[in-house]
Parts: sequence; C-alpha cells; structure tokens
Amino acid sequence: MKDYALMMIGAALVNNVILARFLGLCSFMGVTTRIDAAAGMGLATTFVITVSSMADWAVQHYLLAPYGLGFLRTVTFILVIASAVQFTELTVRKVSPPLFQMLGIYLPLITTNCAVLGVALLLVEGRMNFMTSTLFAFASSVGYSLVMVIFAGQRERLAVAAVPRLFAGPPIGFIVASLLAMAFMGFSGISTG
Amino acid sequence: MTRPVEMPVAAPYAATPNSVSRVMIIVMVALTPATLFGFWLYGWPAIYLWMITVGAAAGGEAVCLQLQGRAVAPVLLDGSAVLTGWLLALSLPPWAPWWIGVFGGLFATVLGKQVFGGLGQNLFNPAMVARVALLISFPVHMTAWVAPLPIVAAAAPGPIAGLLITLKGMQPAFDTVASASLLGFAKTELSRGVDLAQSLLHAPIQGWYGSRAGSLGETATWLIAGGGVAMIFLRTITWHIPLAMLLGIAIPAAILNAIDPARYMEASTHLLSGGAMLGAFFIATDYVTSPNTPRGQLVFGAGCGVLTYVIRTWAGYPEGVAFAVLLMNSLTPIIDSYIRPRIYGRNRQGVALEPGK
Amino acid sequence: MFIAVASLTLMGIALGGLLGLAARYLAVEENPLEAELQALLPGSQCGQCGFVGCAQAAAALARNEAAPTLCPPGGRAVAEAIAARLGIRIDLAAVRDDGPQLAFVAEDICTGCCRCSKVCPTDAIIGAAKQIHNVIREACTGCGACVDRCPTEAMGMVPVPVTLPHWIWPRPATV
Amino acid sequence: MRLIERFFKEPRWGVHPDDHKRPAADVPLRVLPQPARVHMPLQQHVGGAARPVVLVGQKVLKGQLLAQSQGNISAPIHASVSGTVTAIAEVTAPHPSGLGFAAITIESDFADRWIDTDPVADPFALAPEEIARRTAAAGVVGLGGATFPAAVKFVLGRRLGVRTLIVNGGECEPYVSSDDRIMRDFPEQVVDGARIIMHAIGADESLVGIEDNKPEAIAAMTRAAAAYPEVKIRPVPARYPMGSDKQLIQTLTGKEVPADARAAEVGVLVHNVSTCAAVHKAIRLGQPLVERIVTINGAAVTAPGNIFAPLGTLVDDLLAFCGLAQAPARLILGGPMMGTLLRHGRVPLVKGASGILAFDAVEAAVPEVGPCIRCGSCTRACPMGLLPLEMAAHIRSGDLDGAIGYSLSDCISCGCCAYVCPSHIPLVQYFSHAKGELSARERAKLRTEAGKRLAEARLARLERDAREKAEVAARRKAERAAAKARVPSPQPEPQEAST
Repeated sequence: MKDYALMMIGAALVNNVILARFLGLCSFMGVTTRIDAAAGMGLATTFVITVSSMADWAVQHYLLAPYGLGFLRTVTFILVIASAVQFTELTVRKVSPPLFQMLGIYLPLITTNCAVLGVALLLVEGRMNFMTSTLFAFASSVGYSLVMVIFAGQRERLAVAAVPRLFAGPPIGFIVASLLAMAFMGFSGISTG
Repeated sequence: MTRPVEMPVAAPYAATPNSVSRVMIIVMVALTPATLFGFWLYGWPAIYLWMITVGAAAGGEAVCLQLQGRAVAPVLLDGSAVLTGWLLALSLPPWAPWWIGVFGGLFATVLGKQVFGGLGQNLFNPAMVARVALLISFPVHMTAWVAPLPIVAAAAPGPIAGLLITLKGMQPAFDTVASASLLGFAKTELSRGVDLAQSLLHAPIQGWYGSRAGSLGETATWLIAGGGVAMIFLRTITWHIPLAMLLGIAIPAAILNAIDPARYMEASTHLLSGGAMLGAFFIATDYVTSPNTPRGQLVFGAGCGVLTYVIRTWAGYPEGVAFAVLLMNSLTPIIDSYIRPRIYGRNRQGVALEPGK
Repeated sequence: MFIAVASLTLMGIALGGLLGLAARYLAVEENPLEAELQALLPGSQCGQCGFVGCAQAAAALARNEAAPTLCPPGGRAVAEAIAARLGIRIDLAAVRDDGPQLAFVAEDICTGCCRCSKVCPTDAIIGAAKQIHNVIREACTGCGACVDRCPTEAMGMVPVPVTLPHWIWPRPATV
Repeated sequence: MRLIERFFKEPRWGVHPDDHKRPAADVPLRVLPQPARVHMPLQQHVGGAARPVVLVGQKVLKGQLLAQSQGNISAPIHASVSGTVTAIAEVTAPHPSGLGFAAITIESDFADRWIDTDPVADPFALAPEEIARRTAAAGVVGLGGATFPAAVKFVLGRRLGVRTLIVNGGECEPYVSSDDRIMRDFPEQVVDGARIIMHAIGADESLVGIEDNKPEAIAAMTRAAAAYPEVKIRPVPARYPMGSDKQLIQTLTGKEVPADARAAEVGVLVHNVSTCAAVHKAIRLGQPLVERIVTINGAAVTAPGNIFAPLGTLVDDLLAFCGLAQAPARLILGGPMMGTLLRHGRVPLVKGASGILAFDAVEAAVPEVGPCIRCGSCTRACPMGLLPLEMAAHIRSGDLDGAIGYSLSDCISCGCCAYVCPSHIPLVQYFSHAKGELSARERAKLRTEAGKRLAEARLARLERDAREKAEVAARRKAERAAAKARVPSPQPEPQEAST
C-alpha cells in the first residue's frame, strides 16, 4: 500500500511529466490561457492516458511480447492512443460544446501529445504489472493536469501583468515554467525516502 | 506633482498617507533587530555578505530599469529591491562566499522580478526564487553553516579576516566552527539510521535565544517573530498568513511526534528552527505573491506550513520553507480566482440574494 | 510477418468499429456557427467587406475564408466578437476604428440627385428629387455606402458628436 | 486600550479619511445676497430633462414653473429668483468633461417676489397620492447627490409596502457639512418632512442615521423628534461611506439590499435629511425646490462655511461671497471622495450639489502613481466586497469582460479603494472608464439592432416594390395581349385606378 502511494507521489510530483520529463510541452503552452480550458484538457488527457495505457499494457503483454513484435510497439500504441483520443473527442463534443470550442485543435492533437506515448513507453520499460501500470499512468496524468491548471492560473495573471515586450508571451511562459520546475524540485527524494 | 488640467482626474481627490515606500520601510525596520542580532552572532563575514547581497539585488534592478529605458531612481527608492536582497541575505549561510550573494541578488531581482515587468507583476517571491536556485545549484556552499561566534568573541574574525572569508571562502583558521543546522543534522542522522532520541543528544547547541548554527534569519527567531507581530499591529500585514503557516507546521508536527517521537521532531523544534518564523512573517506575507482575501490567505498560509513540514520530513532537502513558499506562490492565482470575498447583495457564488430574506 | 500484418489489421478493424459505434451514439448536430456569426455582424448589408451582404460575409467567416477584421463599420468591437466566437486571436491594432461615424450632407453642394438615398441600407437619408437631402441621425449606421455615390462630394462622414450622457472617462495613463 | 478597540471593533469595510468638516460646519448659516443672474439647468436630476414652458423675455416670479417634467422619471424646474428670462441656451455643466447643457437664464430684478403658493395646514389629512403629486410638482429630488425624483420613490415605496423610512444624515464625505447644518438649524423641518414622507409611503417608523462625529446635529434632532416616538434618532459610527444607502441600511437594520434590486424590495426607503426638509417646504409652505444649503470649503477659501443660496447661482459668485485667498488649484462640486471636478467656476449650482470645495495646491496635490503591489488594501476597504485590484488590472489590459466577471456592475464608485491605495492608482477612473465603455457598447448594440431592423424593412420594401412592379407589368402585358386579342373593343380599363 505504502509502495503504491509513494510510487504515485513519485509519478505525479517528483517525476512530473511536464516539469521533470519535459513531455507534453505543446499542450502545456497551448491550452493554458484559461484555467477552465486547462482543467478540461487535463481531464481529457487523464482519461486518454489511463485508458490507452491500460490497453497498451494488454497489447504489450498479450500481443507484442509473446509474438516478438517489439518493433511494432510505437505503431500499435499510436493506433490505440488515436482511437482513445477520437473517442474522447466525440464525448467532449457531446457533453460540453464550450469546452470543445476552447480546446479547439489541441483536443485531436492529444494523439501526438508526447506525454501519452511517453507514459505508455515508460510503463513498458518499467515492466510493471497491470495494477501498478494503471496507477502509474493515472498518477502521471494527474500530475500533468495539476501542472496544467497551476500554469493556466499563472498565465491568466500574466495576461494582465505589465510584462516587458521582450518577454511577453511564450518567453515569460517558459521562465515561469522553469521557476515552477525549480519549486517542484522540493519534492525530490520523497519517493525514495 | 499636479497633473495638467486638460486630462480630468477622477475622484477621490484625497489620498491615504500610506505609500509603497512606507510599507517597505516598515518591513525593513521590523527586520532590523533580527539582522543586527545576526551580525553580532556571526561577525564581519555576515555583514559583508549582507551588503553584497543587497547591493547585487539593487544593482540588478537598476540595470534592468536602465535597459528598459525606465527611470531608475524613483523605482529603486521604493525600497522593494533592497528588501528583496535583505530577505535573501537573511536566508543565506552567513559565511557564504561573495559570489553566492552576487548570484542570488541578481537572480532575485532580474529573473525573479524584472522579467515579469517589475514590482507587483512577479508570480514568485523573488528572494525565495534566488534561494532555491542557489540551493539547487550550489548545495554544498548553501548548507555550510558555522557555529555562532559572536563578533566580540576573541576567536571571531576581525574586519579584515572576515573580508577574506567572504572573498575567498572559509579559511583554515576557522575550520573548527563549521557546523550543521539542526534540521540538516537530524536528517543526516536519520538517513544513517540513527533515531532522534540518539542523535539529538549530541546535536548542535541550541541557544533558546537563537544562538545556533544557521542563516542570519533563522537564529533570531524571537526577534523575527517580534518584528512580525509589530507589523501586524501596524497593519502592514494581517495575521492570517503567519498564523496559518505556523499552525500548518505545528499541527502535523505535533501529531506525528506524538505517534513516533523517535522519527519525528517536536513541533516547537520545527517552529523555532530553519526559516519557519522568517517565512511565516516576512516571506509568505509578501503582498505580490500571496492571495488577497483573508480566507485565501488562510489557505495559502496553511499550504505553506504543511508543505514545509512535508519537505522537511520526507523530501531530500533539510529545509522546505523556500520550496513551500514557491509552490504556494504558484497556486496563488488559482486560490485568488476561486476564493473571493462575498459581494454585498450577493451570495458567495455571486448570485443576487433573494429580496424576501 | 503474417502475425504482424494480421494483428494490426484486426486491431484497426476492431477500433474502427468501436469508433463507428461511438460516433453513432454520440452524434451532435452541427453548430449553427453561420447564424451566430451573422448575428454579430451589423446587418446593414452595406457591402464594404466585399461580400454582397452580411449573410454572405458570415458564411465566408464560418468557412474560414475571410478575416474577422473584415467589417469596417463594425470596427474593433465586432472584430473582437467574431474572433472570440471563432476562437482565434487577431491583431486588433490592424483594425482601423475611428469610433462610430455618421453621414452628413453638405447642404450647399447637394443637388438633390437621390443617388445616396437609394443606396442607404437603412433608409436614413431623406429628400425628394431636386431637394436638399438630409440624414436621420438615429437611423444612420455609419456604413459610408452613400459617400462614394455622391456626384458632387456633398456626402461625408463625421464622428458621432460627444454629448454629456455619452461622455466616457478616459482610461488613466498607464505606468 | 484604544489601539485594541481600533483593532477589533472597526467595521470591516470603508475608510476613515480626515474629515476637515470643522471649522466650516460650526460657522452659522449665511444667506447669499440675491445674485444678479441665475442659470437654471433643465437637467438637474436623474431621468428625462425638463421641457421649458417660458419664453425669452418673459417676466417670472420666484417659484414659478420654468420647465415641466417629461416622462415618468423627471422633475420640473422653477425660478429661483424673480426677474426676466434672458436666454435659453447652453451653459457649462458641473461635469468633468466641461461639456455644456441647456439652461434657462434669469436676470434678477432683486425684488425676490414669490409666486402665490398653496400651503397645506395639515398634510396628514391629504391622500398619500396627493403628497406625491405635490412633491413631484415642487421638483423635489434626492439632495444627497443621487438627485432621483423623490415622488417616484414615494409611489414605489407605497406600492412595495415599505414599513421603514431611513433618513440619511450620514454625510460621510469629508469637508461637506450642509446636512449637518440643516439638522442643527432646522431639525423641525427635517422631522416634519420625514413624518410627511412616512405618511406618503405608509411607513410605521423612521430611523434617522447620523454619524457620531456630529454630536450637535444628534442633539438638535433628538430634541426635535422628542414628541414623535415613531421618528428614532440613531447615531452610527463615522466611517466613509456610511452615507451610502446600502451601507446605512445594513448598519441600521441589518438588512442587505440584493444586487440589482431596489432598497424598497427589502422594505426600506432612504431619503436624505435635506430632501426631508425640502418635502416639508413643498407641502407645508407650497414652495418648490429653488434654494439649498451648500458648504463652501477648502483651503483656498477665506471664510469657509455653509451658505443658503438660490439654485442656478454661479459657483464663482458663491466663492466670491466667501472670499478666495488664492486662485483655487482644484474646484470640486460635492465632496472630495465622490465629487465632480469643475474646470472653472462658471457653472451653476444644481439641486444635488452639497458642497463646493476650492482646494489649494497642497490639498490638490496628486501623488505619483505606482504599480499595483497587490497589497489588498482596496479589497479590505471596498464596502461592496469587490476586488478593485483585479478589476483594474483587467481594465488596464483592455479585458472589459474580465472586469465584468469581477462584478464591476456592483461598484458604487465610492472611492474607498483609490483612497487607500498605497500606489495611488486611480482605480475609480478605471471603473468609470470601463462603465462608460460598456454602456457605449450597449448603445452600439442597440443601434446595430435598430439598423438591422431598418435594413430588413428596407429589403422588404424593395422586395414589395419589385413584386408590385412585376405584378403590374405582368397585368399590363396580359391586358395588352387581351386588348390585342379583341382589337375592336376600345373599352377603358377600370383596374388601372385601383393599382
């Protein structure tokens, strides 16, 4: 139990997908202009990561590994992810048209969000069992959502701040992201301790 | 200065005597006793480091303003850059080499503040940004503490020797005074498997009045707290953040200490060591990076406290105030956007009240 | 090799089938984007955007074939509203906005030719043939369609005069 | 002890500026000598401007109707001196823009002859509707500064069954003491006016809220109200903006007026003490509202104090009467917190003007504006519980909708936020600017809609014309064909006339 908790904290905070592994940066910069859009993106991505990593685990263990099809891993994973994204897109469009509007192009682009494939590949590398890998994927995506929401809040404030022209827009965004990553380093050591 | 009549000025045509520089001056005055005590305790190297850090912070601000083509003097005179450098200096090891102060001071005002557009625009506390950057980049120098060696003591370095320490690093003559802060010591011992009951027996000496190894600002705990309380009474800050933060440290500490005293230190030790007091009264209360509403401030303070405790207890770093403050700084916009005051005639959700009630 | 091809094919078919089902059950009607856009446009059909009327302009906007800044009489406010609806960012500095305008007739040059009143989309210009024309301020949308039609250059545009109840505090100079 | 009290007992909203009310408030009331000329603006109230009923050159008596009200919410204007109407033209309005508005100019004959009045000996025998009618005819509007026609509120209060009349003697604006003076000098008029209003709206009690920095007024009012237990004098803490309706209602009754609702909907109605006195004069003496007490104050004034002056008097004349020690660095109509900046003194005294302040350079100094440090002083001071710093930040970056999200519409422009701001940011100006922009946007929208309707009407018309033309052409063609078919019959075509 304690191991699961530590593993999840590690995946969510210490080795945060965005701040420590630098995955999913395009959505991190793209969909964080408003808190609600970032939260929606976080939810959608959480869903996609969790579902696709479960499916990917099954594909890896029952198809790729037994038949020695390791070379097909990326292709099949992308196939699974793309389907999960399509499904999410249909759902979001049905359930929340305004959110669909806000996410815009970034919703179908979850397919190419490297965080999704990255987590799936990390799972394969980690050789985890089904339970652990699902929890790991879920915790990673919660960490992703958390950082997305935090960063969106900060960007909302930056939008009304008098940032010098030289730094306005993405530059100050990346500076903030780096300072945020520095702050998250405070958690380092928790999962090992 | 009156403005030309052509552009109408809106009411009110009266203004409070309060001003930004008055606020900054009050904070500096509140910091002075603790700083002087630190100077006395750690001698000349501490004085030099303080001057270097404050100078670097102010210099960094001046250069940035110059580059942006803004007037330098009026902005520097508001005192915010000096205060940032001062707070940073209080959180550094007092005998740290000069470049720590320079790097930190510049980092604080340039990357912590001016790139955001200057005073009021930054998202993170500049002093803590610099401290965390230093801690991550130079862990050895940032955790090299010295035992207190009052300036009047015979063994203490004089003005010249002190200058050498600041410029060239620790001199062999003073190797004996190298020490560890209590939190760092306990953490190291715990990681070696020595429990607190054992390790605290030969821990670094803790003077009740603050005579112990640590940064300038962590030793004079009571003077810091006194300055903070004075600021509360002068209404420069409100009580919400300091109280919430101290409780946020004390409550989990007391609970876990009661469960396993061999592993978890007492609440009072937590409160009186490290940057807890400095953080609660002077750093977390920074207007710019903390929430605006009393309820938001309670959440913010409690968050700072709990995170400080969590990082101190379970994470890799012995001291967590700076990290905790930065983490809560990052949550401030979200706290502010969800915790708002109730508007007259509306409920908390912003919906108009029913006339019947 | 066979297994690889077969498994990929099977996966593709299975997932495609699932998505097909999902698309059926989660179908939504298309957004009435065009109608919404048309509601945002001034609706005076002045034609300054290059389209025949506002409906055509809205259709072009919905198909992403026109810029949100296409409407001169709408000015900055309309451009902003359209951009917000389409979820795109625009450079507002590029939009010329001299504030609301009104047409006026220089009475000493007007020949009473009636050409302006024929093109006015809101019938805001009155005057019979050979009589000096006049603009009804309340009805004029400031589209400027009449200005080019006047053979004697008697038509012009002026900013709506500021009156006491319509005066707005200037935004304070920023520091 | 006082420190502790200050710490815990202060209300949670508002500010406490230096009140500067004395010595002006303690100087006995003076009466302005007849001015040579007055300008009576047609719009001295909320609502529609009055319509002139006199002609240039006409002789008028004091109290004679000059312009009648137009529309449901409006008020008539009466002559404040006897004399001759010399012009109906634009004069500078008491407004920061310095724009003009229409006014009727009367050259005084210095006779001060009143028109025949219609006094009522026992107002309580009159029907409430009759009191409202007489109050409306006398042109009484809210004299605290809101200038809402008083009679409209009577009718509204009666319809909504208001039980409590709140008489506003808060007068929290610094420098201004005209309400204080009216309570000290004419407390019977105020109390009688309040009782008449209670009768007009059917209220059972009236609470007179007076800030506790006016002990003389409290004493005078208590004496005057001693015989009437239904009129209760309630001292309230001196704190700006206690004189704001919503805050006074909350302090006196504990009730909160819901957003977007009127005070009458929670069973209370607020009238200013000066309004009460004006109602007393309108009913008991039959005199329309043509004079008021106005405070002349500020360091540039030699002899500050309260002046009883005819409406329409130029501010310059009032200042000349009190004497100017120097050219004022700033002229304000009203108080310093919410008053109106005047560009010069050639502006007429209007019904809602409680004070005229002539500031010297020291008082008028505007501190340098700095960046917002998010200290939250404004949030703590805001009596409405708003977040002025967030609203201003959004307005500054051009995001008006963001400011609306912070409930800009609830702002009462009291000025507390801008007063306490340590960076001296002109917050109220940001909000006024945004409110103006938003109402301009609203007007533009209405205009666009009207334009759309007109365009549709035109299209319909063109279509109809085209259709009719086509029909006529078709008929003609048919007829011609028919005519061609039976060439020999030269019959006239009767349908022609009907088209």
